[in-house]
Amino acid sequence: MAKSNKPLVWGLFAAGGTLTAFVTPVLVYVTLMAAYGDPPAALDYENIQAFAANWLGKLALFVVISLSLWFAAHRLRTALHGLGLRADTAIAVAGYGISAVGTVLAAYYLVQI
Amino acid sequence: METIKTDVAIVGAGGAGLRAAIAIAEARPDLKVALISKVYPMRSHTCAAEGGAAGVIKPDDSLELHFNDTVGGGDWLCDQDVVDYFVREAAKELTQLEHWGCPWSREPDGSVGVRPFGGMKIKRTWFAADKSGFHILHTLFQTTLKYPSIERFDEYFTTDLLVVDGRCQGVVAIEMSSGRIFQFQAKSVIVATGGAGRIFPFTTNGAVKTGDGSAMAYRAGIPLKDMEFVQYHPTGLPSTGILLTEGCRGEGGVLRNKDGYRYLQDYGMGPETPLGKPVLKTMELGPRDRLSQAFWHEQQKGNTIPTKFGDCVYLDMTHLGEKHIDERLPLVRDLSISYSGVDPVTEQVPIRPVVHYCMGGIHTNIEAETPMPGLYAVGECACGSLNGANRLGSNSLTELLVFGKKAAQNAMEFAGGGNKTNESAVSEQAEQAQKRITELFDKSGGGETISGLRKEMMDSLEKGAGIYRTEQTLKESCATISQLRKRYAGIELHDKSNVYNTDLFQALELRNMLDLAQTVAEGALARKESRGSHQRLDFVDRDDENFLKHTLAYHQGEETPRIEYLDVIITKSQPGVRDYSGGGK
Amino acid sequence: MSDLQLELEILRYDPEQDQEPRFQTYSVPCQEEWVVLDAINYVKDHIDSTLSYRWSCHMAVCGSCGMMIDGEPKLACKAFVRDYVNKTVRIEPLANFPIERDLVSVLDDFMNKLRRVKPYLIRKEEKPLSEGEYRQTPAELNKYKQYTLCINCLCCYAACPQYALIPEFIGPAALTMAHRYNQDSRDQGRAQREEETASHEGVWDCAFADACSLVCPKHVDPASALQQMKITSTVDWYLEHLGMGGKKS
Amino acid sequence: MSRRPYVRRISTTTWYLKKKRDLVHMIQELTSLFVGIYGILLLWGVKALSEGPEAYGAFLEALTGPLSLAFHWVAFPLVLYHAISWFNVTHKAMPIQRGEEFLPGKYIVGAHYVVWIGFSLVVLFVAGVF
Ligand SMILES: Cc1cc2nc3c(=O)[nH]c(=O)nc-3n(C[C@H](O)[C@H](O)[C@H](O)COP(=O)(O)OP(=O)(O)OC[C@H]3O[C@@H](n4cnc5c(N)ncnc54)[C@H](O)[C@@H]3O)c2cc1C
Ligand code: SF4
Ligand code: F3S
Ligand code: FES
Repeated sequence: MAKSNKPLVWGLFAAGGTLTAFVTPVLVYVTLMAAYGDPPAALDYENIQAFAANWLGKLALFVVISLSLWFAAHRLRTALHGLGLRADTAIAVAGYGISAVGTVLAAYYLVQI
Repeated sequence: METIKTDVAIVGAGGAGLRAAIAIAEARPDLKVALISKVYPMRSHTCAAEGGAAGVIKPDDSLELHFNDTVGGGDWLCDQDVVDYFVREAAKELTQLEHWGCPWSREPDGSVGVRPFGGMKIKRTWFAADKSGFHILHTLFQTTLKYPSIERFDEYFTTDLLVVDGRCQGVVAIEMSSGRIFQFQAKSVIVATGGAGRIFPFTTNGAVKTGDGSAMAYRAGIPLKDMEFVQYHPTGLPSTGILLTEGCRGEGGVLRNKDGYRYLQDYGMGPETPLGKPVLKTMELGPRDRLSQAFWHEQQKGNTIPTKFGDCVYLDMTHLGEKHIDERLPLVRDLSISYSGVDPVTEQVPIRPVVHYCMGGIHTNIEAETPMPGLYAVGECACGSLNGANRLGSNSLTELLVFGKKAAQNAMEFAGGGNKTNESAVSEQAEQAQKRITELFDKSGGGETISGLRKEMMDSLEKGAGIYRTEQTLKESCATISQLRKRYAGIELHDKSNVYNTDLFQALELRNMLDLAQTVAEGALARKESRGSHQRLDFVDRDDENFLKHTLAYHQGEETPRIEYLDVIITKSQPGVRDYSGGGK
Repeated sequence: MSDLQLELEILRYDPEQDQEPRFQTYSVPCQEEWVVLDAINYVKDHIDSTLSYRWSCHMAVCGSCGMMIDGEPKLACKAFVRDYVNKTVRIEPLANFPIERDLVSVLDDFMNKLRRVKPYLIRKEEKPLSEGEYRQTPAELNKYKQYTLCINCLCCYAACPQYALIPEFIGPAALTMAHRYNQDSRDQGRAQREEETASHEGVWDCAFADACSLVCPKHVDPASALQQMKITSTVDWYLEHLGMGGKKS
Repeated sequence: MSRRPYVRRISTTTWYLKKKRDLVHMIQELTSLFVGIYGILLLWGVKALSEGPEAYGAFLEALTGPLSLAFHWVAFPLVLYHAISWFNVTHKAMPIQRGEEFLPGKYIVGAHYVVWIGFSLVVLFVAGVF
């Protein structure tokens, strides 16, 4: 029996699950306020720009974005199987592909700031 | 009928059968082993053993002490050459099990821990919490998966031994899932089918323990030895007969009557020991037969507690503390809460004696050989006379291992001995066995029910051949069982399916149990003395003059068995007084 | 005599008679202390001797009597009738396994898988018996002890949605047994076991549904074993692929 | 011969509707969808940020759209649920043994909750929510 290559993505999935559990709820709350047209001060252009200009800030944003994507891609792969979709390879390629592209884009945009 | 050819057929995949299988696979990977069992190996009743397995390992212990405890515990009905061999091999086998991964409980330094047990003068019982048998069974079963030469036949119900030219050359078994009948042609056969506690109504034994192998051997002409010796365990849960291990008392639990009095001191097992400081071979750590008998006397005196499920006394562990109980007796706590609604950490648990172990069984010697060439027996179905008139707790798990290996060594040697299977004669016999099964299957019109006959048998044995016996009660049991054996002809199977027909298996088991029940009652009637677990109110003393002998019961067809006697092998310990008072003076 | 009445709706299937399973209802007078197994035994002994099912120990240790009771995989000998009074209890063989007959399911799949994960101690070098036991401290014992408690009742397979969807999945109990040996300080066989356990059909088919642990009557917590195996397998995978002594034990 | 094991088929598309436990599990799995979409939303924000104040302003403006509002309302409870269900089982994947005993799972879970709530409060404070 060949060993699975899932570990390649599973580490990202597990890390992503943990990280997003800590940060995503509060972030959604913050942008929810923005959605009501009442963004907190941190979302003002100057503040967020200053945050993202700092390399620590860049790193934080990069990690959150990238791991959110990997986490979701991997978990949805199982979920979609559970919903009866049997095109596992296609789903995997699409999901992981989006995550990879998202990761590269996130890095690219962040470097621009 | 389909034929399977093998070198060694092992019937029974409990602790004994599995140990034997591994021994053959290790030593002779070229020999084919057919491991046949009516249940998946891990369902075998070895899994229920809680307390542990005895073997001398600690520096304060010695082989001689283990020997003496065993022989005295067995009321000198043990064959001493067997005991001697057993105590020497015990620790080796338990260490072997450790090397196979058995999760024995440990001392802080990482060595194997031992606990005290009833009738043992020194702590020498290896244990894996209170699930020792469970862990032994699973370790053995899982280890067998290593060996390709062991072919398992799970859920094959063995019905007959195939005996041709005075030699055992195979067995007949029904594949339970399909009803197909198979003949296993083997060069040698090991029977390891476990005990027969199910002949009694109130027992710690699981549903599989119907003594099939013993009955098969018995009908094939091999005598059953010492069948009248049936052990009652003093601490069973009243509603179900579930056992609370002797480890409860080993860890410091005490027995109290309805007044809270530790009554064992009145029955030659005193003086009373301080609470929480059990002294070996005294009071609660006396042997099982004595403890169960003391219960009976308390009951006569009206000192027991009446419950819906019969009279009880209390097992008090409340002084042990939650941590200790959870570490050493987790299963006991779980069982008491689940099945009796009593938490031993805070309350005393009502208990009563319960049928537990058959000392008797297929007659074997120190080599695990039966009198029939090519046939070996080991485990609770066998009587190699290690246990005599009363088995000491924790000796039998070790017995499975020591003699499982021994039986294997001899069986493989015999298998390699160049005996040719007489195929046509074996097949012919197998055909006959098949015919008997089909006849039972097709029979109709009888008015008897399996459950009805079974209940009558159980009740009659309990009444006549219980903790205390008399000529009159025994005669009644003998008569009833003899009747029941005749009435068996009147049963009819309602289930006519070939697939997993438990009606059929229960019918076959009932027949086996009836045969064995008869040897118990007849053996007890003939033994006019009291010894170990066999206590007669009309012959209260041990009679070494006439009965320092093994009973051998021979099958006589429809008739009652023929009883013969055989001398006990005594090497170094002359019969003496069993003393359980005050630290084994 | 009887304290309560129980209606049992038992799945019946005799392949020689029935095209497909059907249900048969029995009314059983029960005692308060009874477990469902006692009620089923009552049916067998007094009402209908053709009913087939497995049982032996009646003390939740042999693992024979796992079945669906009211839709949940349980041990019949540890499910109390008092929890089901005044309603009809449906009794079916374990879900996710083929039905052999009545309440008896076909367990070959599990038995084969168990063998595949090599559930026995693997050593590079055996220690001679004469040198005594392997030392193992109580802490080292506790590290894997919980996982030794599995009685192979297969309730976890009946509950696991992934096993239902992917029959090739090695599944909770067998994988847990591999973990039990991996965690044993005496064992050196993890790399060998990973050939199976780290395959697709091994731990990677587990979606951490946790149902296995919820239904396990012995609190083995297979879900925890499987997640821990995923972590170690991931670490091992990276070590192997980064060329760092891939064959670690 | 006489054997004919009966295989019960399950629906591969609707099985999880049969049992509450399975449904809950499926919902847990699907929370990841919202975590993922939110990741893309963040990516979009970062892109806007990298393009200057105007683009960023447009991004904030877009957030107030009905689709965004609806997404946030659905996503918020689900990502909360993701967090809770994730933390509740962390001790299983990473048990901590100290001496002989394992640290009871509730401490590990509890510690995660404490860190989570603390972190969230800090973020809210820094963000100027209060
Ligand atoms: C509750 C309990 C607690 C105990 N505690 C201890 C203890 O602490 N220490 C101790 O030393 N001893 C203890 N004992 C005793 C000990 O456990 C048993 O004597 C021992 O396990 C018997 O093992 P065995 O291998 O002979 O038989 P079993 O384990 O009973 O196995 C019998 C095997 O034979 C097979 N079989 C039977 N009939 C047939 C057939 N017709 N066809 C095919 N296969 C068949 C069965 O399938 C099974 O595999 C205890 C016993 C009980 C009941
Ligand atoms: S893990 Fe639990 S549920 Fe699964 S087989 Fe083992 S004991 Fe049964
Ligand atoms: S239920 Fe199944 S999906 Fe995994 S956690 Fe248990 S094995
Ligand atoms: S009968 Fe043994 S587990 Fe239920």
